[in-house]
Amino acid sequence: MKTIAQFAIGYEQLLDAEGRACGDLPPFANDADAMRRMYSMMVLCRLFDTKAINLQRTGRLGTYAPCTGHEATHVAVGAAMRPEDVLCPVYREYGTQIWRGVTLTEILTYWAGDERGTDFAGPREDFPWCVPIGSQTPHAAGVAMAFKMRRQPRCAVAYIGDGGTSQGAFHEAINLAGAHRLPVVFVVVNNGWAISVPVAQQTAAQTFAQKGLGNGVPGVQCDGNDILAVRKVMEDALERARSGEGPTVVEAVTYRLSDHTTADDASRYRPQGELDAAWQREPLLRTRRFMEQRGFWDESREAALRADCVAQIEAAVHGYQNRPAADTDHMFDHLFAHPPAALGEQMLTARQYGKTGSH
Amino acid sequence: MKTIAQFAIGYEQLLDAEGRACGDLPPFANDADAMRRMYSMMVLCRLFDTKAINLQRTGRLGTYAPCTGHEATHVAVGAAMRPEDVLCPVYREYGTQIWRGVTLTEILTYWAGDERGTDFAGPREDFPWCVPIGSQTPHAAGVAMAFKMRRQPRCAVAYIGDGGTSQGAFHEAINLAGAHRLPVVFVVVNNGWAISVPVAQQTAAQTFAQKGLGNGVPGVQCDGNDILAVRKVMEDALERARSGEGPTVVEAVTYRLSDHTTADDASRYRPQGELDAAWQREPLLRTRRFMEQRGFWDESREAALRADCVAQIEAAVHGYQNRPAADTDHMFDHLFAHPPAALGEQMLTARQYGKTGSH
Amino acid sequence: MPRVTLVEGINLALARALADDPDVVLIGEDIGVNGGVFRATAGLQQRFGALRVQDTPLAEGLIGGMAVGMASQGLKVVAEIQFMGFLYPALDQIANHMARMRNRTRGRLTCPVVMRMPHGGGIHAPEHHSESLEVLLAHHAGLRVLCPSSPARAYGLLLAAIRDPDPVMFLEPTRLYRLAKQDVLDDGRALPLDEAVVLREGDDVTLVTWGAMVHDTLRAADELMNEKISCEVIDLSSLSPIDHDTILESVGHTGRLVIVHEAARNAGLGAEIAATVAEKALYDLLAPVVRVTGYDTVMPYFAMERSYILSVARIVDAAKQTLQG
Amino acid sequence: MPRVTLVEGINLALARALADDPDVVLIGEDIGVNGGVFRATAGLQQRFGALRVQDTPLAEGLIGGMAVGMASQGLKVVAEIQFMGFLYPALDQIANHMARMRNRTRGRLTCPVVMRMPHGGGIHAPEHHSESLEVLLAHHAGLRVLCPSSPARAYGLLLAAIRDPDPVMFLEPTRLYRLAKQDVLDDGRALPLDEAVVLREGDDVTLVTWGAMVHDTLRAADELMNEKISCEVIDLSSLSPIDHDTILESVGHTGRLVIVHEAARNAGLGAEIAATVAEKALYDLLAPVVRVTGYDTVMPYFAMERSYILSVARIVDAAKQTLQG
Ligand SMILES: Cc1ncc(C[n+]2csc(CCOP(=O)(O)OP(=O)(O)O)c2C)c(N)n1
Ligand SMILES: Cc1ncc(C[n+]2csc(CCOP(=O)(O)OP(=O)(O)O)c2C)c(N)n1
Ligand SMILES: [Mg+2]
Ligand SMILES: [Mg+2]
Repeated sequence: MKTIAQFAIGYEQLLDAEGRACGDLPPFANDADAMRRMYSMMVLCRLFDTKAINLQRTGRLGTYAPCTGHEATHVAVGAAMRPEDVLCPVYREYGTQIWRGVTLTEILTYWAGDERGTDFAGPREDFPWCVPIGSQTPHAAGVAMAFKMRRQPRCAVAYIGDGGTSQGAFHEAINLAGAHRLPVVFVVVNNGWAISVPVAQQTAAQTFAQKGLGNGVPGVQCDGNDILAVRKVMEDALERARSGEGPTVVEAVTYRLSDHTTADDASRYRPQGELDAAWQREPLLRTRRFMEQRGFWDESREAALRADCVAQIEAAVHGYQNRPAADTDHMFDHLFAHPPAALGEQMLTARQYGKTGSH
Repeated sequence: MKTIAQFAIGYEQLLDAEGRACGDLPPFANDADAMRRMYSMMVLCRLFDTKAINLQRTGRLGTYAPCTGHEATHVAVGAAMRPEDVLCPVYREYGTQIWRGVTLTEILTYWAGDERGTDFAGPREDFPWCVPIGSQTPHAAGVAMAFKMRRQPRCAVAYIGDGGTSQGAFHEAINLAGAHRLPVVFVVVNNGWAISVPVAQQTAAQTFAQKGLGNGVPGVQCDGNDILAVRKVMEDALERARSGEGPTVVEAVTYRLSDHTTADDASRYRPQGELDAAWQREPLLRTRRFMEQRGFWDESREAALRADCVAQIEAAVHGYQNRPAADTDHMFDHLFAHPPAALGEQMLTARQYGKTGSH
Repeated sequence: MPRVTLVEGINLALARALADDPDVVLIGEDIGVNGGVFRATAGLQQRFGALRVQDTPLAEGLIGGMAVGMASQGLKVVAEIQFMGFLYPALDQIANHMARMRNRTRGRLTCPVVMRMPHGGGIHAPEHHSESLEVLLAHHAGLRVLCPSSPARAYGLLLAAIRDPDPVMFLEPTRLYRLAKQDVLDDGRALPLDEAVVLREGDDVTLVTWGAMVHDTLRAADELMNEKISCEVIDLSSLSPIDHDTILESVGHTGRLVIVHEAARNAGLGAEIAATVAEKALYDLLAPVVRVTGYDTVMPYFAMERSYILSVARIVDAAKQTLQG
Repeated sequence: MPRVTLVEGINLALARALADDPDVVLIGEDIGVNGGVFRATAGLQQRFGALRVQDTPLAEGLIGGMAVGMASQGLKVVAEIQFMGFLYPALDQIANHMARMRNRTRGRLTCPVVMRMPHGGGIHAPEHHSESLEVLLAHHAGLRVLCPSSPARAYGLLLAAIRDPDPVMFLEPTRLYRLAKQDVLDDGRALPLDEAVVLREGDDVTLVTWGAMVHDTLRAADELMNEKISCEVIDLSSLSPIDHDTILESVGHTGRLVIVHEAARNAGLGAEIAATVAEKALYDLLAPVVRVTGYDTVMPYFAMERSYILSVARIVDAAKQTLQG
């Protein structure tokens, strides 16, 4: 039998678990400001996560999906994207979103079960959180199709989890993107688990980077806790996309250091040893060490950063808790640009019986 | 960047377009009877196709999906399977079905819009034709899951077209099969077209054999007009499956020498030159030449075969045209094992107004 | 004024929309060179290019999803689903995203998408090619659902659908695609949304129907007229929202209501109409409402479709029944 | 006799079915070690092994499709869809295959599948976790649709569903999973299919409802009783087929009908009930039928769900309205 096609998947790592450079560093790694900005955002995410979990535990927030452990991936993707690009997130990629302008208040408002949280003042064209797993990936392909049709030098970025790659929609989106060489990057955040299902049960694929091969789309894997590697790989993929060479599947290997959501108890299914080991590879300390080695960072900067983050978070919580109340018209206001007349009657009924339903 | 995974797709061809052996022949290729049986089935399919198209053109059959050009693939798959395996076809793989025991009368009855055509007297566990493209592939995975659970040494085989591979369901099925190493083979019949959409517009994938790589499932491509190659590749894949090594994606590269269905006019979208060229690679003559070279076949056998096929087909058409009429109860008889009482009333209405509806 | 079939009326409207608005994009399976399996998009790719009239890969879920993405960028996507039985894989995108994007983002992102698809049986097609699934769409808030009954209405409603800034499901009665021709002025005028149409005025019974059944219902009305029974025939046209006012007004006048639809009876859209009358016009009713519908069986393969699809005779008998009741 | 919650009743029934019949297989997302996000399958994988209680990849379409394949081999598949909003990708398999396999093969291949899924809102869950989509299933012939309202009914109906040789959609009222406990005898006895249950007899108004709303409706009946209005409360229980006889009989007695459901009003299942009454019991009606339902909006994010989900007050007012009409 002769061989008619061959494929390879590369792996990128630039920073080891101790924060030592272990590859050719990209320019931004030597840019103190750039590195500080990224690290600061990672810390903000980590502290925000703790706060949000705390709000949920104390009844002041609904179910919340934490991001602890994913900060390097999320922030690096944000840093690699341009403001005019469009993001199609899943539900926990706050690092990318905040980088792009989504506010902490909006995030809290969303998880409080309030649609106003998805009306980002910031990246107006970014998609909101997407709960039906996988269904955001064709959106990104469609956005990229619009960019292509209009010859705009913009890219779409879709996130998806390791579990999400089992959804057919993901493959359909990749296939379209491949066939049309669309400017889109699919970022698979492989955090080891889809709620209780570990990667090995989800798929026989050795990597998630290879998920595009069947549809003619190349892939690359990187250490998702290595902010340099993720940003580098993303910049390359975005550059490829922007220059008309088509889509890429980027796999970022990280770990979900939290429960799946605050409604989940990971100790039911996840070995403690695995979690402990994963903490050894977590992204914040690694980045900080790298910056300290280069003289970009020190204890006093750290203290100032943390104080600043806490203040930001407090302000956001305050803004969130003091947002104007929504009345029952909220349910009807944005269903249609031109609402059918009959809805008016129901709007009146809703006003009459607001907040009396079972729960 | 280091390489962490590599993949290759092989191509199998054993017979060139002139019917000359061009590889290591498998044992069955030297078995005159085996070869005659396969060739005879190919000819039967070709003649049946002509007849069915003729019946449709003369108003004696509904829309029909021809198989001309696909005979080598279809018959080889049938020959490679065991009777106790289960087939999940699409809609044009008559060669496999007839090999497994589906009758010509049943096929005609189906295309006459009569459910009784799918009540195969023959392979009782085989799936009927599946119109919603792609949706048959998870069925095959499910069947294979049942085999695995019951430790039965049986395999499921799912067909899918080049166009069908764009459906997410196909990838979902492959992924499950890979994760559980299920005994299933996915046969992609790449006939160049999905109605009017050529392969190059359907996907960026260089081959369809690689469609499983993203889900950790190996693939192999073969010349789908080369009955030796298809059977060999299928036997290997089925053997792999049966011995617990898991699924394979087999791509058979052939060509749709007909319109998509009798409701289609391929001349609207398909270059005549491509069609003419494809006829040079068609499977029947090639197989016959191979057999003649080996002394397995001659003109008189050919004449006898054709006469026999025509007689079989005539008998089938007769059986089909003289099947008992169905009454309106037909619509209600097999909805449920235990039909809800209320259906009875509707059954009476249907009796009263049978055959009066618009059309 | 061109005399055109319903499918040609659709073609005219699509051409007009593509010519008028550079943001209009057509996507679907085989809609390009092939012009669609029913020829609704014939000639459009040649005229407007392969990006504005785009063959998609074979995946309805993708069609729905890419439409959402494209629409979020302000493109007006007109997507074709080849047959209504293949709508299912697109429902997730339709229900979970199209219908909700405006609401969930408080108007920040919108979804100006038209999903066109054949509706109903009667053309001797294979399994899954003859479905009437309007209720699956109509039940979802955030969508409009339209179903034209003539070439002119197809033309005008499709333009209205494309120009509406929200998602519209556009069901095209397969049986009518080539049934009859009508003069259609290609003047770019849209018909109003959300309105039922009284096709024929009458005094004794109100007959409400839509799509292909409009024709059988009109024939039934003719037959009934021969027996001096005067029917008011309403083409529902907008399957969601339903123009209940027009129906209620008619029932207020006739006191009798027959609802005719090809879809299965159980939880069909006819139920919504009957229920609303039972709520809002009970005292107008001189006789029980009658629904004349498809049976609660799966749509049979086509040899049986004439027995599944309801007949003029059934409509006539139902109307008479209301006059006895 | 164990005192159990509704979700525990389901767990008991599943354990019983697995123990009784080696062909019973459970599939779904996170149903294995994790025991399901609502713990309906807690402990079952430990007891019956990882093949009989199987975590699937994250793909609802696959769950539907593999269930069809497994069932064709005679396995009795009980599949869990994690939340009803994630049902959409499985609808193609449910409607185009599960519901049709017996019919299209004339009984040669069958589809003994139970699709279990949470139904309804009220638990402060994120978007898409609170849907009431029964009508999408009920409209499809070839399926049964059940919705229990108590631990004992959940236990008995689930056993009936699993033992039935045809596909059954089993909607579990999320809000009731842990609401209250009830004595449930784990005796393997199934409840009858296709039957509504009169939970409370009464003379003035018939209240028909199902699932979680049964509880609010009973509370409304209590309140109404304080005002000397006697309600007959019917738990529909079988959402398809609907046991119209039980409803018609009750309306024959009371002359008044209020239908209560959480799902959106337009083309909701309440319409089917009202329509049937308007057809078959018009002359029994002393007042217009009233439907008390969800609004025709998308299910809002949870901060607004108390305003979306209808209240005891609305039911009470509706019943009173029928007494004035
Ligand atoms: C279509 C769909 N099915 C099921 C769910 C329930 N669900 C929410 S998150 C999740 C697991 C996702 O895992 P993964 O894709 O790896 O993302 P992660 O949570 O690890 O970031 C599941 C099953 C859903 N949201 N959507
Ligand atoms: C879900 C679905 N969408 C659309 C169709 C209509 N359709 C029937 S066959 C076909 C093309 C199939 O092409 P391919 O998979 O290559 O198979 P081939 O016909 O070439 O054998 C299409 C679009 C369908 N049957 N099912
Ligand atoms: Mg994950
Ligand atoms: Mg093909």
